Amino acid sequence: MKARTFEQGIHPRYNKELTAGKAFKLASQPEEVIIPLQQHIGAPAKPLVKKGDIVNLGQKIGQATGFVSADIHASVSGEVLAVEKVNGSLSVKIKNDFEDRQDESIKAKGDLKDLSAEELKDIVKEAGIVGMGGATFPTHVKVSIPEGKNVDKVILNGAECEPYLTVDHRTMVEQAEKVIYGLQALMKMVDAKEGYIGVEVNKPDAIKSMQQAIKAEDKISVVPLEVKYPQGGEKQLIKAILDQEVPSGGLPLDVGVVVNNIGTAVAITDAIQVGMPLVERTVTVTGAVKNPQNLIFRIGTPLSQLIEESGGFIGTPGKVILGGPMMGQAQSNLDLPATKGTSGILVLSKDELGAYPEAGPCIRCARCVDACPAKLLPTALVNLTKADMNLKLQDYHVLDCIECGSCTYVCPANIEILQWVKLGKENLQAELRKSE
Amino acid sequence: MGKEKIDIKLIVVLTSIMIISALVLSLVYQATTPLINEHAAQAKKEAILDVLPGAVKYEKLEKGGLELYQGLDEAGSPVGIAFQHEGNGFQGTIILMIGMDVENQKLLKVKILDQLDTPGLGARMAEEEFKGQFQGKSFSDNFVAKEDVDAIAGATISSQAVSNILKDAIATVEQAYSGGE
Amino acid sequence: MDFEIFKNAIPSMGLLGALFAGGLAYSSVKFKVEEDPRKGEIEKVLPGANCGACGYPGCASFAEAVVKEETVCDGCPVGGPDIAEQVATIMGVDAGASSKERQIAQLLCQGGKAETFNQADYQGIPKCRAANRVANSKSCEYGCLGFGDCVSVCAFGAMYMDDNGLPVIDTDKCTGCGKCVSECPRSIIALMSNTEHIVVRCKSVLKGKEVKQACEKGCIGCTLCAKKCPVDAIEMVNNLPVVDAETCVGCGACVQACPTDAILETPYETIKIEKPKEEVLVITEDCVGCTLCAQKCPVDAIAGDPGNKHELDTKACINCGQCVKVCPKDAIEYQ
Amino acid sequence: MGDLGELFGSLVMIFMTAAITNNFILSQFLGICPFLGVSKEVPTAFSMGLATTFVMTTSAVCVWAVNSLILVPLGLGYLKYVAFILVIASFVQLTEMVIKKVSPPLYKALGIFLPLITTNCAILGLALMIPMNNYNFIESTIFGLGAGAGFTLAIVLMAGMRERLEFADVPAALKGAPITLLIAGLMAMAFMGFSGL
Amino acid sequence: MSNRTQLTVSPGPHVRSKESTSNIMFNVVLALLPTTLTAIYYFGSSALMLIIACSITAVATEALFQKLRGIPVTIGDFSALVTGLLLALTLPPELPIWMAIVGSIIAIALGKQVFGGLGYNFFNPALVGRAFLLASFPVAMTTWKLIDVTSSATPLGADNPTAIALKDLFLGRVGGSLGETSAVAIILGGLYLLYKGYIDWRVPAGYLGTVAVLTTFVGKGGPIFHLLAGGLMLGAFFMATDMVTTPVTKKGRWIFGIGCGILLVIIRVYGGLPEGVLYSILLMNMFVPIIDKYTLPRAFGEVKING
Amino acid sequence: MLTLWKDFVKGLWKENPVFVMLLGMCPTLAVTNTATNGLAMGLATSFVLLGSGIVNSLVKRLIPDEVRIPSFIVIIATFVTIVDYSAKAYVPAIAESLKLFIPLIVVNCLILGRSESFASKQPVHRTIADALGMGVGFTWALTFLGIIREVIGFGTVFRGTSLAIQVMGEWFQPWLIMVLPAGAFLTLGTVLGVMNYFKNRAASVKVDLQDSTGESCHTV
Repeated sequence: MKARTFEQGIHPRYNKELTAGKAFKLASQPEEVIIPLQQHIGAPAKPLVKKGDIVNLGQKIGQATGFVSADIHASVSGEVLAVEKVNGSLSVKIKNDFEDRQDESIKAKGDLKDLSAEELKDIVKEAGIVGMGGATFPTHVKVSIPEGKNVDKVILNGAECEPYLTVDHRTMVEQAEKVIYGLQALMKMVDAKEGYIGVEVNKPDAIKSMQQAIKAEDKISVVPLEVKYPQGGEKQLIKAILDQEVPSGGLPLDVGVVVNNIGTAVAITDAIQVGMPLVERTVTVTGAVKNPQNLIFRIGTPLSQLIEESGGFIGTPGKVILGGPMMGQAQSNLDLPATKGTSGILVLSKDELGAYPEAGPCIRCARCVDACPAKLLPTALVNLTKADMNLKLQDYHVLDCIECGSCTYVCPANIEILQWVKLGKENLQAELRKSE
Repeated sequence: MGKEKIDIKLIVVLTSIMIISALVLSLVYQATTPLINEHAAQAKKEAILDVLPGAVKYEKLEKGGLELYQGLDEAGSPVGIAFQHEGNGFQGTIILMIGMDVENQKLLKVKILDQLDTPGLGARMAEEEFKGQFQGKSFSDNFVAKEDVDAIAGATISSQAVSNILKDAIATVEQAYSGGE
Repeated sequence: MDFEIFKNAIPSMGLLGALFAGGLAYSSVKFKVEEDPRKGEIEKVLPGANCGACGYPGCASFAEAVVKEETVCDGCPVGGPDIAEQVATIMGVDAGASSKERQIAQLLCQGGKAETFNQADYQGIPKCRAANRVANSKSCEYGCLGFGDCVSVCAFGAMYMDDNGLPVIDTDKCTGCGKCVSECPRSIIALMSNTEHIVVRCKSVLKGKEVKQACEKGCIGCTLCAKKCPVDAIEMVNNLPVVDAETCVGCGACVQACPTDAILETPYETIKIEKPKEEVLVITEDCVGCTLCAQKCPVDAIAGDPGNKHELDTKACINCGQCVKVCPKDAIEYQ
Repeated sequence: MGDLGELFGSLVMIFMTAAITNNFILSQFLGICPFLGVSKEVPTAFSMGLATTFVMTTSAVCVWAVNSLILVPLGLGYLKYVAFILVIASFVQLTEMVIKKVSPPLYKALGIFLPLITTNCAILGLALMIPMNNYNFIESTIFGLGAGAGFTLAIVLMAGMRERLEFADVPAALKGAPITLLIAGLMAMAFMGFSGL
Repeated sequence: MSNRTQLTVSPGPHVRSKESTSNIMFNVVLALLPTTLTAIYYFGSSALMLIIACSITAVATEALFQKLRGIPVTIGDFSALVTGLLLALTLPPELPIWMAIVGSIIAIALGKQVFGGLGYNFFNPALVGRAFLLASFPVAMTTWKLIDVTSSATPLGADNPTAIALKDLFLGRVGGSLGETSAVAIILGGLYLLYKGYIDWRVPAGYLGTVAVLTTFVGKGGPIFHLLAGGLMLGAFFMATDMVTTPVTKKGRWIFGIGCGILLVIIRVYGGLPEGVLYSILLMNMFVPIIDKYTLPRAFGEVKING
Repeated sequence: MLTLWKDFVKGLWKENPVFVMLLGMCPTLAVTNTATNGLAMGLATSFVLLGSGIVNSLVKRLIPDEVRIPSFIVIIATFVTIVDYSAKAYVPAIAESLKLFIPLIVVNCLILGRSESFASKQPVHRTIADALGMGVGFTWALTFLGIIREVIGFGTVFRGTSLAIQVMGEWFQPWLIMVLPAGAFLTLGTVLGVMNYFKNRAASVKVDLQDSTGESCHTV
């Protein structure tokens, strides 16, 4: 079967061999966790605890405010040290007593067959599950299908096209049953008839493992995908698997699809089978660290500790990136905690980075045009943004940019295309708001 | 505003300006026309004598509806006829004065009276190097630039245009002669 | 002279003239389009910067709005009273109560290169709004990023970046159009009336210790200013003083009091006030180690184990006197 | 049929010559002012081009009429500048008034350019070339259309380039008119490729 | 305060491809090597002199202009060298050196730097230089030195095109500009660039294809002659593909290539000039902004919702 | 008197119609292939400018708005016709080389522009000063461009007249492009660019001066 894919895109070096063969390891628990009350897209949660409170593992410490928001739970048991702003975001600091006293609310929710779609959605909402691929969109919102929309397919995103990262890969190899269970739960929630799991063909063991797991299933199929970035982009994935284009400005819902990450499916499984809310997740710690590996950590563990856990830096660290090298974010402060959205910690050494290349003039080579998976004209977008012609950006569909960074990756003139485009998007949106 | 009356002043002013202008220009025209005509006639005479080597005077000649000029040498014997002909050049009309020897079926000399072609290129048609080559050219020649006519470098079109006008002129004159006689 | 020529020329030209003049005259009546002549006049008067500060897409649209009486004559913040008056004259009304009071942009940060440091290297487009989207590279997460976005949007040349990496606002040229205010991603430029005398030039809501680590001139929330204010015009909100312009008399006591120079007095140039540090606080032997002072200290200058005598780091101390107030044993005094 | 074909051929020739080979702007220097002025944006330039084409075509017709119905029969060739310019100026002004009243959207799109066109030498140049070339009624119309098309082509191309120029790092001294003229020079150089068509 | 910088923060992506502007330009120079060597082989020292003069002048002019403007000198990106070299390859071998120098100065100054330098020019700088020379010194620019052929002009100017052996055209044993003669050397370089992905196949394909199709029906000599003769190969592979002066969209590149082809055939067959590669490309260069503007690719998912 | 002098002088440099105001571009580009043409065109334009300026200034009050442009332009056309016929009668050679561009003086934006912006508002004597200044400014600008183009394009100055000078030696190979349309655009563009360059430099020097002395160096 030929690997399916979308049009355009790029082929960066994947560097997944660093950790692809390494099974998950439990990271040691930190002395103190810092749990931000906003680890998701949407409104921050409202704190339910105050300084001095004693909390249990899995206890809800933050209440979602509004629909697009997610609950926050304690990832260790212990005493609340403070509820204060850390790096601009209100957080709960808990001193770990290492007892792992489970909260009484944690209990198995029953069999999937017996649970209704509504009950399942409530379980997801109560467990504070968000998109684990890094986008951290609250999952219960995603599975709440608005009136009039009909969803018949659920896609699990196992493409993992970000270089370096291997968490989804390992999850599929090690926890195939949980993945399938989660997918079935998702299908039940949205009343979908078909389920797909898209996996890039560079993970043959994952494909094999998943195929093994769906043997008894006729509604679910595993789709091998071409190795190309950004294959895991929601819209690109749908295009590859179903050959359908999500309309500009629309959502996967508009073509009857819900896309979720492999990790999300596993988190749902845990929430149903064990009743444990989202208090730990998996992360690939890789790059210039002595022992690159895949870890399972408690949410709120400081980044520095996870790096220490992996043997510490090799040489002088240049960049520490949360997520992958394409869409991840460089950090300036390693005391900050890893959160629900932290799928990777990538260390790039100073030597690897080299000197920062000065941006030259655009030579109109059109590499960005040929790479853009959204088929935009990045070079024109940069020019228009620079010239402050914000409304014109609309004619060039700037809002369809998925911010994958392919344009910047290929630019021979080293122009920060993506950063300009993001600015342009911001400008246009501001302009549109003004004219409303 | 409602209905407004048409302003008669408008009409009066513009009409009188036109009338005054017409008056002034008529005077200027009258004053200058003789001079202009004289220049033109002078130029024409020079041109005719120029293209008919040996001629000292000329007389007008009507043939088949064409206006031709018969050149006469000092002895009063005809040396050829001059014919003014025009055609499209590279940029605009080219007007030629052509001297020809109808008896011997060949061209005598060509003068460019007017042309608008590219200065430095097509405009070099007025140079002897180019127009000189037509001297003695037979009526039956092809008049194709770069073949039997040496084109001006970089201005093949202008060269061809002149050749075409010449060819056309020959045909016209021959027609007149054959029809007239 | 041949008069024959006139016989054709004059009548025909006259006729042609009459014909077209008639046509024009006819159409000028028949196809007349009503347009308020005042619109054009107003447009001529306006500055023509098309800056949009008035809320209309450009000067022409503003003029149209004025004529249609959708907006007021002094709606052009750039033109100021002069232009407002001229517009009003065209419109035939008074300019209204446009007094000499006007809005001026003020920079609410003093964290330049000298006062702060970079906790990380920023590599990317040298624009504040771009840099603000990646992880914070400057020591103070509330402070000026220093790339001068505000300067680049100022249509009136009223701003420039100084050597310390901070924008400087030329208050004479500033028209209060507010472009820089909306451009600043860290909201450290604000429009203020030129009648406000006291400006708190810090936006950091962090606690004193953290501010101290990040910036030499940040507000540490010590509340000295509020205490020293003779008219109680200063209130502390979110670790920052808020000056009530109505009550403030502009005496400058708070400016004198501020240990970090975070409050400054206008008019507009940075006034350096030498702060005499005549006295030093010390903890006497009476201290019983109740930790109250250490808890209160905004800059964490007091340390010690519970039950034991505490020590005061005179270098870190800012003489705010909070500890003196809170000490149950009166064990802290000025020396 | 042959005659018709030949007629058609000669009309195409007139059109192409006016539009391309003897492009009004790039080889005859007629209409430079609007070419430099109204070429900042493609849509505006295109509107200007359309408006000019309209005026050129209608002027060509009017001028042909005035010339061959009044001036030539009466022997008043020397009055042609005065007569032509009067006709053009009044006609344009009339058109402007009418459009303004009848179709405000059209006025917004094209009408605002009309006053600019009155004093556009391209129009008078065109008018003077008609008697010079002895064009008949149809030829005059086609000539006007061709000249207008050529004008539109040149101004739209220029506008396209100037739009992109907004993003370029043009030396300060060359900004504005100088760089526009230099581009026009390069365009004229490229148009030389059409010479002799 | 002290500088306590440790980590670097930057927007993503944090990894980049190895490509750089100078890299690309250097590869273009490499690709021109076979053509350059052929030129020197056929035309000897005069060709070598022209190539050296043009290259040095181009680079020097660029440096001087940037110095005058007080902006960083960027001759290290090889783009000026490419322009100089390409210009030299379009010149007749016997051209006086001073004319070549003038052309090279014009190419860089007028063709490139007045617009702000690399990336901003509309017209291919080398062609601007050549067009300027051709307009200024038409005679010198159209006088060809002969190798061992008897024709007095380029093949396209020849009286009887079919008389020239296609094999000679292919190998370059004909009169013509330095780099125009040997189709095989040009194709070699062109294929290298195509292989490396530095040029888009659509432009040469559109250009050559259109010429081939049209000359099957019009003009003398037939398609193969027209493809091999004159500067078409050089133009199609090295001039029309110049990134800066061609459209960025795929559709636009088709239009560009086909447009060049149509114009070339019009000029060669109906026009007053023997060769039209230069003008066909310059003319299409003017259209590039417009083409780009109106050939926006359909953005992903750009459909009428409910449509 | 001072006003008049100012009206006159401004056209020479500060408000030069060609180099500063960019008026009358068509003849500027079209007829400057030789110095003679430039000079002749300049003189012809100056005459029309002066004549129509005077008349327009005199009759301005009589003309209603609706027919202002047609009337002005007809007056201008009248003067142009006078020039045209006089030139044909007295200097036929020059008339020949300027051809179409004499009638096009009618639509030279310089003339209508001055009529509209100056003559229609100012009294006659000031209009005369203005027209003379503008005329001289226009003439020298055209002649200057003509000289540049002719020297490079032909190697001569004032060719075809009794003043003709061969500027360049035998060795010189004329750059034909200079006398072609492209050359006209390129020359004017370059001249304007060079002028701006020096103007900008002068301006920046001025600013420096102001900065250092702290006061304006305006003396006029």
